[in-house]
Amino acid sequence: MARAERRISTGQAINEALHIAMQSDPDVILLGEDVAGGGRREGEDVDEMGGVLGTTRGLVKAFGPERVRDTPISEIALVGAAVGAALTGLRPVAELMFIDFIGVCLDPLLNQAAKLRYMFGGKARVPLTVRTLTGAGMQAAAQHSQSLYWMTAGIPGLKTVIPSGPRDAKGLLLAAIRDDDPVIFCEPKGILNLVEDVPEGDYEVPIGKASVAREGTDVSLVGMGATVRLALAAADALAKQGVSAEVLDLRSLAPLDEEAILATLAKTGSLVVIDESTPRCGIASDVAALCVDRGFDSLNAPVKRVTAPHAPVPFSKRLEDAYLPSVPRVLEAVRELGIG
Amino acid sequence: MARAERRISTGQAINEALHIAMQSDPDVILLGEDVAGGGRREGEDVDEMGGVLGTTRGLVKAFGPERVRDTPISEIALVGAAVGAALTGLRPVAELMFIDFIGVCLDPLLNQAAKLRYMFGGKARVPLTVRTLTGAGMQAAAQHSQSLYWMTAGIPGLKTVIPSGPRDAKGLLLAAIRDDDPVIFCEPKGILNLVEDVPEGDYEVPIGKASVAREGTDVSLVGMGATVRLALAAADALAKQGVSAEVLDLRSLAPLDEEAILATLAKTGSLVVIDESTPRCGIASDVAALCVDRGFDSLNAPVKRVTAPHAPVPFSKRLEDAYLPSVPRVLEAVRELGIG
Amino acid sequence: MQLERTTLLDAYRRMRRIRVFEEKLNELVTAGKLGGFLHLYVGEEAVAVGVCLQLGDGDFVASTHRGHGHCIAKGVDLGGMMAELYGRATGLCKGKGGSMHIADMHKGMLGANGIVGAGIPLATGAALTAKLKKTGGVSVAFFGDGASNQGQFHESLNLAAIWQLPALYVVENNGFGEFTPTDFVVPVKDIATRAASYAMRSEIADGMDFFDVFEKAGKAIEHARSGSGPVLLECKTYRFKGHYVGDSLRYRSKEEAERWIQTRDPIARFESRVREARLLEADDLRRVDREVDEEIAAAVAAAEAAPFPDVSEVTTDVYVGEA
Amino acid sequence: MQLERTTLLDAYRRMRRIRVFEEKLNELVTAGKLGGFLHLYVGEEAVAVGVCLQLGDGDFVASTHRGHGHCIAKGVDLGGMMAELYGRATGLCKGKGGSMHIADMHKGMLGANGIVGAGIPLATGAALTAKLKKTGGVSVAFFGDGASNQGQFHESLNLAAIWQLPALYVVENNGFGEFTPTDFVVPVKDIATRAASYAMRSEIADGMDFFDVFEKAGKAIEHARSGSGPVLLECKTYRFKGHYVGDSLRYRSKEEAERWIQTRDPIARFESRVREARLLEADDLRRVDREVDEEIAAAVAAAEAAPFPDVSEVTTDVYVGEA
Ligand SMILES: Cc1ncc(C[n+]2csc(CCOP(=O)(O)OP(=O)(O)O)c2C)c(N)n1
Ligand SMILES: Cc1ncc(C[n+]2csc(CCOP(=O)(O)OP(=O)(O)O)c2C)c(N)n1
Ligand SMILES: [Mg+2]
Ligand SMILES: [Mg+2]
Repeated sequence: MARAERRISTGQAINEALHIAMQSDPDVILLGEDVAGGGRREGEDVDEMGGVLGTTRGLVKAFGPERVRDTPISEIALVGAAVGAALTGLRPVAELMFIDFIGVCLDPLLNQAAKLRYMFGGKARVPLTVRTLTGAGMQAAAQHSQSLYWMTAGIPGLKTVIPSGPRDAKGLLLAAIRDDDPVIFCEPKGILNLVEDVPEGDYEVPIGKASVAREGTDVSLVGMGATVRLALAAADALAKQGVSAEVLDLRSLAPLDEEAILATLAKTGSLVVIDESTPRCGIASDVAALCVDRGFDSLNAPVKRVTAPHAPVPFSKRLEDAYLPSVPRVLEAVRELGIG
Repeated sequence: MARAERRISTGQAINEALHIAMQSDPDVILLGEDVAGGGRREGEDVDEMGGVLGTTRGLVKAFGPERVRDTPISEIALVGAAVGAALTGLRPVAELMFIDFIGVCLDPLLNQAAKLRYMFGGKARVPLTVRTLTGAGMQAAAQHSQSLYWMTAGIPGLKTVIPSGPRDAKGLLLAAIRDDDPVIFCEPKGILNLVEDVPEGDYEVPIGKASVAREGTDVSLVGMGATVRLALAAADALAKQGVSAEVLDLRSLAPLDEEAILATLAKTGSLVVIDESTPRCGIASDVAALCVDRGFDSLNAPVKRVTAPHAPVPFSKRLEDAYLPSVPRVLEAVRELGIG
Repeated sequence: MQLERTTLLDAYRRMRRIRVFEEKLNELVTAGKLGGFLHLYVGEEAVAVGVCLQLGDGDFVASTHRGHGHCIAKGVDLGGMMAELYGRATGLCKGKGGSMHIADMHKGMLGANGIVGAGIPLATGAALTAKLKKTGGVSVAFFGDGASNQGQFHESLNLAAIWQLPALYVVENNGFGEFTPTDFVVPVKDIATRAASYAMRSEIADGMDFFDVFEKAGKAIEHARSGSGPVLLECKTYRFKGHYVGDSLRYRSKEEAERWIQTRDPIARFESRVREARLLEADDLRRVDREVDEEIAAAVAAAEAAPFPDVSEVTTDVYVGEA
Repeated sequence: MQLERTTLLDAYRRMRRIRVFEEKLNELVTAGKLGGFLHLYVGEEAVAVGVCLQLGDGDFVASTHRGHGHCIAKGVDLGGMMAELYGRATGLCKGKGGSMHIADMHKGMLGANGIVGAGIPLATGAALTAKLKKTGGVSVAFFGDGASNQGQFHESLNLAAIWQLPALYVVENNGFGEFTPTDFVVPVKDIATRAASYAMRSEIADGMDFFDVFEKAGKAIEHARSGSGPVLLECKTYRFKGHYVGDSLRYRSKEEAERWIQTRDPIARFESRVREARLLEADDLRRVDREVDEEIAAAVAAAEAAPFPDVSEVTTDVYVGEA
């Protein structure tokens, strides 16, 4: 269905999705550190901050401090309470400011949200959404730049999604909030200010479905979040060399759209996966492992992984730039496949 | 060098390694919940428990309560304090009773121990060892049976090792304690009572080196911890079918011994990796991804992963047995490779 | 405080259920009939019953690894519990959860929990639900003295205090955390004093005296329900058995244990109290005893006759829309 | 309390260094010359200096995201700090750490920390080292009012209390955690009262008055050093700048900020106090001002002239025996 569209940023798209979700369901609440911002109390009329990056601005004015709650700096209590609230009838959207902070609140995700339904024999549901910033590029250094979505993607019982731009961000967040299972919604720093046409109104992007961002026949470039743009840029460069690259945007890291990955591999016979996270136990390995198992007969070449190195994220711009996947490194990987 | 050997269990081997480490280095201390057991105070002469499974019994008697410290049930403080102590000159061995509890103490590992050296430009070291129980099979259910070593193996700056029996347990633990980097030492529940010949005295098993547990030519079975025995049992069964299977015991999950994996793959051309952990973002995927990248030219068949399903660990014995990798499932995987 | 005869009988019945149910479990594990880790509540019955007797199905309870008592006190079906411990398909959790994860959402029982302290934020979140949905419900977190040293305790109580949630935090101070005496790891005499860090109201009750727990929990529940904010209630109690079934108990003196068991047994004290006051007769109590024995025997028989879950169950119930 | 002239000059110099260093950073970031998140300590100088002036290189300090002041007060080299913030190879951390991770093990500075509350257990562990190695050292954790709502605060203070560690916990209560007023998330008037949960000694100091901090920190350090156990010291202070450079400050009133800046500036108060008491002359202070200005200017010049780290540095220093 065609809808009116206008150009807005990923941050604005997320804000819009939150407005729509709260409008359409009174059980949806927001909680997190400074999600209102300014410790707004009933009555007071602070010009609130709406989170460190202003993503949640306007929501407390629209829905009030009962539904948009600033919390203490107590992640394990705020995430744990969100799990308890979800278990008992609310549909909370908790904000974990940076995914790096999962170190102080993993248990409610790992051992509670992810497992309660299973441990209770299917007699419970935990419709929780956790919004969290991921990725490097802002010189935020080793503790504010990680792409730890592999940790949540690896936990059975959780779902993890990551948009590559405003349009998917809005639809995926609406789908995540309405999903009856706990969903980790990643907000890659690198795309928050990216602007594109976004439909107005209410729509969902299905969780578990990847999307072909560009059609191609010679090689498959698989990306997620911020690396999708990288893959598209690499595809442009390859086109100039006469190489036709297909770009797949995973969108959903768990569940992983295995059929879409196998389909593009079957089409091109060779695949490069690009992930800004570190190399061990990550999404890139899962994609490669899938290719060498169910996709074996389609493989004409090695599967290359272009990721960050096995190291923390450095502060110095010079080092951070070298740390992150780049178009040259993607082209290099494609060359290693004997293509282009 | 030949040494006197005698048959002891993995638990006893670990206890022996701790005695030797504390004897040979006054900076080595133990801390954890009930590692002494009985909240032993100076003076008192409690017949201490030595941990929930008695693994650390006798240590507080030998080295005193200053060096063998019972802690409150405060994992993030005890692990965080161990990091601070390691950073300032001690060589602490912290016990995280079950790796499942990493949910309440991930930060000191993820954002402190793993990153301090790097963030400080190489001007610090964190000689910390964390001993922790892993694995299922005791009907301990979803929160006491996980094999979460993939989480620590995926974190740059940490090392993660897992023995498959008493001999390696002793040598790996001594190497871990003396390593100047933080090491997670996994104690798979399934092998704690396994008995074999163990050398007396002081010896180390190098971290980062896998070992060939059985030579073979037709297919490679890669295991770790408790799944090594499974692989050996499968190899016996395959031998009866005239299939010669090589068994590789990873021993070190991070760093991963890539050369050893590539060597066995080059020898057999086909590989099955067996991991009792869940399938996403795990060691099995890393091994498969390595094979389809650097090992591509050796590959004659798909790489199969025999793991637990993408689900929490169930309580009922019937379900737990079905949940875990088994010899029949390994044989099935080998058959799928068109071997045997 | 004068209690109805029916209330007293109900209280006695629930305490007896816990006692007999767990003595039975002890027997079954020792006989090798049950697997897994079992943490028995025997000796602490007055706490769970004194609190839960004043809760309805619309009120929530988050429990611990030592959860059978809270479940039974909250009215969870004994048959479903026993079948769960046997790992049968008819168990409350289809055999998937076991002792440390028994739950019954219909009864507001948000589950036992294998992670020390993890039930505290869950109960806190449930209290937020009650507040925002204006159900008039309260949410209770039971946890041990050892759990009061967990960060989740600190963060959750602070959150409940600033949000004035209808929550009750019941710390069951049984003198030990596993094998470690409480005074070795908690530097204050009363854990209740920790409520002051959150300007939270607190109370201390004799956890071996049903009537004292009932009275103080009643006031606390009333306080929370009326919107006046959360309360921390410390119940001084003692576990008659080991930390888990099989515990050698080397770390505590037999004399100490015997003293508690002989002189402070909450069920024996309840009986003498109600009989001296002529509130209940021996016959009333013995009838309850017989009924409870039959219930438990029936639960065991049914569990042993029940089928094991089908292996296909291993991968179901991971997601609502099975992904 | 009568302080040596040299001590007073040292105190003034350290406070001025922090002030001028950070005013400079503010300028550089605004001019787009520095990247990353910078959290300025301006206004809180008396706390870091009042405490650190009484510590030696053998004493440890674990800091926060707002760590420049603690580093400078602890004697960390300004040039190395400035180069680090510029991401140069000559930085204290070779440009790998940046503002939130500046450290100098030789000075006992265990690092700024980007994780709120994470420095508290680190300092606690360092105190354990001091105790077991009998170095006579003490370990200090600086952290904010917001951090006192973290589980790491609760667990660490309890651990230090039962182990009687030589640790000092300094909570810098500056009235805000990011954009949220402290009283909105901390239900008690004084965070110092939380020490009672651990039977720990506590003190409250005027964090805008160097002399008050110096006196109370001195007693606390003496207490910890002598083996009498840890202390929680709350310093009431105020951050003159935003939470980070670039903060719009919409969430707090200009009047409030102006009042603090005009009437409570710790450096101005220090000057009037020492001059009224004729402990130091204007000339002494102005000389220090000039010297500090030169130091900072030199640090900036050196940093801007320094090389960036080689890209090969991206993968070094991950492991000691580079694995
Ligand atoms: C986070 C965490 N740490 C440790 C354990 C292991 N453990 C299980 S019960 C227990 C003791 C709990 O003591 P307390 O809170 O006093 O409860 P009690 O057993 O006395 O009822 C411990 C340490 C756990 N399950 N979870
Ligand atoms: C665990 C964690 N949660 C949240 C943040 C984001 N954050 C950085 S500073 C800060 C405020 C800290 O407040 P306070 O402890 O009072 O210190 P102050 O900034 O006032 O000096 C927050 C929430 C973080 N860095 N770490
Ligand atoms: Mg206890
Ligand atoms: Mg503050």
